[in-house]
Amino acid sequence: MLSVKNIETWYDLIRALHGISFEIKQGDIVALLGSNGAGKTTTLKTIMRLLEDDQPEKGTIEFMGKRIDRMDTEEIVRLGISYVPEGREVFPELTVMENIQMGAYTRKDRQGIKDDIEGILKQFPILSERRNQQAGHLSGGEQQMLAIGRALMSRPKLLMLDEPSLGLSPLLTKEIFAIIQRINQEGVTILLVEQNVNMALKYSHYAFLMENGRIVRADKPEVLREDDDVKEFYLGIATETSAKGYKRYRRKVRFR
Amino acid sequence: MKKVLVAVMILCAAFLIPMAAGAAKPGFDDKEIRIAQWGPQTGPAAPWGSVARGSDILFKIINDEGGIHGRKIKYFIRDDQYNPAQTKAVVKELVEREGVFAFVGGVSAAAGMAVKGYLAENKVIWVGPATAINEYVFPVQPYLFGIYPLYEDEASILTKYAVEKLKAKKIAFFYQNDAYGKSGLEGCKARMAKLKMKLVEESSVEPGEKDLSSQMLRLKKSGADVVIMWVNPTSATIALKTASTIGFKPQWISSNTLSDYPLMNKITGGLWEGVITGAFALAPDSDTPLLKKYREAAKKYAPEERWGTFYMAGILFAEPLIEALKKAGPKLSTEAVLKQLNSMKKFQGIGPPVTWSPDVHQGSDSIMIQKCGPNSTYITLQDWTTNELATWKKKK
Amino acid sequence: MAHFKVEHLSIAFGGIRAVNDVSFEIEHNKIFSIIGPNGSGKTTIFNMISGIYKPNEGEVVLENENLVGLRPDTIARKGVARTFQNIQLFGNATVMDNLMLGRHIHMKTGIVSGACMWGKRSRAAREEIRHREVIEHIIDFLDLQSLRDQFVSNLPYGKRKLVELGRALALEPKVLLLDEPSAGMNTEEKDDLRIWIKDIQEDYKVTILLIEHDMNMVMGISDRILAINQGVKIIEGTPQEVQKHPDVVAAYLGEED
Amino acid sequence: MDMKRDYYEDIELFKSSTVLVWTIIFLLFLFTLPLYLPSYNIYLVNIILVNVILAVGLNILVGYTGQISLGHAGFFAVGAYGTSLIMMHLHFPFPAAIIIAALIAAFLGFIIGLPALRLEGPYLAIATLGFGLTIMHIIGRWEIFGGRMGITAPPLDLGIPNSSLSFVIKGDVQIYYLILIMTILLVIGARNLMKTRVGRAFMSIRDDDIAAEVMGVNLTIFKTMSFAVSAFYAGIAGGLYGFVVSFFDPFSFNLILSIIFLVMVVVGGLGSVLGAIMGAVLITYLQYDLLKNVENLPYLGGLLVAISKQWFTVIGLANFGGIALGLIMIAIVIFEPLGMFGIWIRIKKYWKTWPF
Amino acid sequence: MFEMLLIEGLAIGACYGLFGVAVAIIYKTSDVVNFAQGEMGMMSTFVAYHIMTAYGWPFYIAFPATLIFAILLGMAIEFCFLRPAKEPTVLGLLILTLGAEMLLMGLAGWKWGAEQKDFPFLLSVHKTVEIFPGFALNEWTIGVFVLTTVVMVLLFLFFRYSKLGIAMRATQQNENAAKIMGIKVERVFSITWGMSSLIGALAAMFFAARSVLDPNFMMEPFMRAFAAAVLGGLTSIPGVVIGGLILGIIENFFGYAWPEWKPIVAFVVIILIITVRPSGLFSKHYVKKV
Repeated sequence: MLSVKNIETWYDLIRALHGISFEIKQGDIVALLGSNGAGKTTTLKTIMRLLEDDQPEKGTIEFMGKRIDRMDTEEIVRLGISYVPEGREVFPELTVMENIQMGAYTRKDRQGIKDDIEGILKQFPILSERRNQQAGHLSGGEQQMLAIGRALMSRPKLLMLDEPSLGLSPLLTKEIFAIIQRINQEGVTILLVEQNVNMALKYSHYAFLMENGRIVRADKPEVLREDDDVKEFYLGIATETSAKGYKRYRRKVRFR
Repeated sequence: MKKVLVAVMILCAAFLIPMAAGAAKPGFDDKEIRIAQWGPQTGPAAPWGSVARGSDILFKIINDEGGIHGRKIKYFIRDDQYNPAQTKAVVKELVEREGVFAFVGGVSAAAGMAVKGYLAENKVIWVGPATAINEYVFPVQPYLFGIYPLYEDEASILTKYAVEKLKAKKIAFFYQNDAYGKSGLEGCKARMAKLKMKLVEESSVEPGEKDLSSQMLRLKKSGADVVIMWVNPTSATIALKTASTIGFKPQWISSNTLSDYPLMNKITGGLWEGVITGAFALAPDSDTPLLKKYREAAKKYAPEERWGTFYMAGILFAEPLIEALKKAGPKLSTEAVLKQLNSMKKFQGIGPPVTWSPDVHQGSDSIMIQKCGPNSTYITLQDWTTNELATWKKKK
Repeated sequence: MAHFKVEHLSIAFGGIRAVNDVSFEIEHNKIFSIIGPNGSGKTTIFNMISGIYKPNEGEVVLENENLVGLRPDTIARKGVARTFQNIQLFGNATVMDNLMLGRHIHMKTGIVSGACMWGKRSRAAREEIRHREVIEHIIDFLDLQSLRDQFVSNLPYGKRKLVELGRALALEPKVLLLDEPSAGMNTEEKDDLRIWIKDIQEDYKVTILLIEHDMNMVMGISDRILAINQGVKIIEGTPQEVQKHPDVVAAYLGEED
Repeated sequence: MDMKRDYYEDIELFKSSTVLVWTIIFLLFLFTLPLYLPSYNIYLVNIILVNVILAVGLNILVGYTGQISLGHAGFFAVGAYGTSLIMMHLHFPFPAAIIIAALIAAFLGFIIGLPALRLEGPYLAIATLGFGLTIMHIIGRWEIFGGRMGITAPPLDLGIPNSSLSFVIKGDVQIYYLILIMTILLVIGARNLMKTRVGRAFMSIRDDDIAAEVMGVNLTIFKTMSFAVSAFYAGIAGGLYGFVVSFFDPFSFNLILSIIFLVMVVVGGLGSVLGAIMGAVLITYLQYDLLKNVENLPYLGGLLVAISKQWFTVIGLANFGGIALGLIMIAIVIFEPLGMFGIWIRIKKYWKTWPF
Repeated sequence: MFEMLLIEGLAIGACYGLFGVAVAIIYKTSDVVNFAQGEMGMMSTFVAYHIMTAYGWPFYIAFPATLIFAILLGMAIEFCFLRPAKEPTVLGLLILTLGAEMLLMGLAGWKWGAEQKDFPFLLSVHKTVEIFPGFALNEWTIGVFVLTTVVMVLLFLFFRYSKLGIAMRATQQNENAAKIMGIKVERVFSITWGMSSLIGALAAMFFAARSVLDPNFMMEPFMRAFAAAVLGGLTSIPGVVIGGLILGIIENFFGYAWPEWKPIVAFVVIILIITVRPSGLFSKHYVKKV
């Protein structure tokens, strides 16, 4: 469905993505794991074309057989990719309803939008209760649901979520993941960036592990779960010391 | 080291570049006399710019008639944006690079003050500043000749007219907060003191203000039956419109600055009818042969221009200079022209009679009083009148 | 008496308790790490220590002096320096100038003496030279020689992190707060950083507070670790204790059910 | 890269002997300028130098500290009026008068800097704008300042007036040397200041005020200090301006002037002393010289008159100057955000490869 | 006298407020204080004048034509000057709009000359209408009140209920998120400028009817409208209008009592107010995040 081939993304002089490639199959939940600054969010932004105009600098992105790496964000949204950014990014001074309406910005069918709003409100009863409140006043979990609901309004075929569990309590996290799973069962493919490794691995069908702008592991969750590297990565249970060790060559080059 | 060498060479070259330096060029030669004027062509004061363009008409007429004793007049206009610093820059450039014999007109009191000393130092004649302030002519600056009647005199005459002819009981004064408005106020007050009366209200406006409701309400509250205003056209327009809005309808009297009836009547939307103003020139629509000639010339040379008071004033300010140049004869020199100017007696073009003597360089003390009639026609209420209270004539 | 301690620190933003009753103590010249998932309130604690946020409750005590309520610049003068999670350098200045700003509180040059810096012997120049020597040590220490005159905005991410660390060091702090110093660095740089932090501890004799996600690093260099989640303290202890604590495992890997 | 042998080299005035030589040549050129420049241009140069002083000072505030001021004409006016009035009424010698006037301006700068601590962007813009208008209005209203009529500057006396120590400066050329020396001193002063602790503190406030505070920079002190220093420069510039023009009225110090000052700094290049100088020179030159009499320009003049006849009016042609200035401002912001300083840097880079 | 001062103050204040709304709309979406705002209004008014005097068309044709021109002018300025500027600083933007101001003022002066013109406006300042017995207002004042109210209500409805209006608010609150929704952010800016220019042109025509028409006539009103907008907080549209009304009332009452200080009193009051409330009266003070 989505195939990313060898993309490179630069922030000014810094290469954030070192040529990554992966593919996502229709109907899957795919997790993108990795530490802070590994390039997960950059990957999603590159796909959505939210970075500078000339990014990605190299490589191709295809969605349902169409090249989208030079399309406008708006067209990408129309094609059926939806993105829930990290930190939710709801419109704080818009009401919940208005936020949801904005999700359908690219659509023209009034009746369809109306029905979909009904559907979203049914799916997230809490939003229905608060439909006329300003989104900025919602709690973190509610905002996350709003962001997901908003993203669904464009009837996406692929939904990309950036750290949906960020700052949420375990209970809420579970709820969010249940929702994600439900959405997936309704036929939406999901690409998920997550720090909550256990959760991500539990719900996903496939997972990539990123580090320093590269994909270093790609495997089924069952395999990754038992992997020592993953454990080390997240808990620092050191199994080996790095090659460089504690030795360091300090060049004592002086100016005078 | 190489760089140093190159640098030294360039330095030497820079020193060797021969460049003209030195004093002001003479203002005339066998073929032409150079005359110049500064005036704002852009910026907030740009409406006054037509004065400088008006003078051009007179010079074109003279040139078409063969010039003055074989010399054509070359005329320069420079835009100073109503900024004294820029005036000084353009005047210096004109005097020292182009070589200017005389300046005529010149809007803005401050600009004139900034260059007055410089022109005297360089012995450049300056005739007819388009502003009347006492500092120009008292004490006498030997190269500066004023034509414009002093605002004090004008205000005094107008006040007298209001009291004696209009039988005004309560007079209020509405003025612009600058040299122009303040000298008007002084003239009015002097006359009032003489008549043992007091102004019922004096209200001021900053030149740029666009909302005059509070000023008008104050004037209304004072119950004045005559309001004398010493403001610019924009302020006057807003004032009249606002006054009409609040139902305040006194007899308006104003300085000659606002004597362009067609313009004023148009921009006030017809409210100008019935306003009495001072005038320092014949009515623009009058049919004296001289005025007719100028009007025809303006149509021919500058069809874009509107024949208005400011434009006419440009001609008026230049007339005495041309007269003096003619009289000075073919052997032209600054001294010769000065001599003619200093002995000018009751010269009259389209403006007031002008008289200069070596001791008094304020050429005119008379104004006419006119009234805006229907269809912006000029009704002359009172012919050239002098201010018998004028203090400067007694000083001598 | 502990060198540096935080007592019952709490803050709420619009009703949400970002940090709730967190206390800890640090011995002099020790490395103390704070770990926890994103959004758990670690940076907020730093912001309260350095005076950017005013805590609703609690105390921050450095050498028996309460820092709460002081302005950030006064707190800096008391000897607290920090780095930021998403680098806050002065982008339009050179590395040298950035580092020199770290010396700000140790310098005295005012307007007049600064403007009158005529020649090498003027007061401003002498002071300037003296402090540049100090900075040169830091440049040596962090291997920044080749970058000293570069503009910060042209540097790669990892180098900027180092410059920020250098700037904090230049302040000669008693307590150094490092907010995710290794984020965005590659493995090699991380290894270097780890050693540098150790060196800083030894050479500069400062107390170091560290927020870090790289567990290798945290476990390798920390003397003690505080784990928080949702603004609440989970456990404080040695790396081994913390590592094994079930709540920490849960917070990081997520609940298993 | 040149090798450095000493820490002082970082902060010294002339980074290398080449720079030193060029600077000396340039200074020699400046000092001998009256020999080969027509004297009417000396007046223009004086105005330019006054604007250079002001732009360098404004740049400290706008370029280095990152604040906005739309009221610098106010400080400029305080300098001009202060200097002249102190000399006229208190008979102080010029150096004392101008410094007192500039200190008054600096104090006002400090006062306006206080609300600036909490204001940003348009809020600061309107506050400073209001300040400028207020100063203009107070001068125009109070007769002790000469009112709206304006005042004539007294003789420029460097010594004690009316005594044997009197030393009066007259004429553009003599004033030129006075201004030139002051400009050089003030420009070097500004440049030195920006190289030291205070300058770094200013820059840190501009780039990241929170980080600056965390590094121990007291925002209150340094923000107000920046306003004060900048106002001081404006005051000095104003004091000199009064004598260059010899007559001034409150209207000379209007909002348009404040805006032009700001334009100089931005067009020249924010945050660089050289940029401010270049901006002041360019904008003043355009305003006072090049964009005057466009109809007399070779080639372009005729074309413009033709255009005017076809679509516009010939009498309005003088407005072309304003249009050109507006377009230059727009073009510089769009194509070279660093201003003329940015262009300079590029040229320098280009010439580095030249065999020289 | 009191009610007259009040009415006059409110009328001119409403005019400032209306123009301030134009300033605020642009500030809200693109963070620029548009110093060319006054001149954009001036240009549009001149176009209306030109249509009426040079072609002799009646007001009811000139008026809508001018409004269309105003929209196009606003969009053109955004497209030609603001959009090409890459990552401009706040000051850079300021200089851009100042450049546009000088450009427009120059063009108007070049085309129409500096002499004051009379703007033939539908509503006259000296025809009064008796609204109810004993209470008369002039047409202009009624027009200002009606227009300001209508514009406010329309803007309210537009921003509250129309998809585009909500999208504009969304863009202003979070540009990135708006992009993610598929909102064409650039088009939103363009529309914003068009709308602002339209409202500015309306206000400018009212100012012209009250004073005179010349290339400089909007300088002073712009400054006051800007001040009013800042007083109101620049972010809330009713706030800006209320700011304008406050300004008009202060100026008139204060100007009545102490006429010589009228031109600056509003600014002094505003400086004092924003010193206490750094973001104006009706907006929340924004806190920078680390």
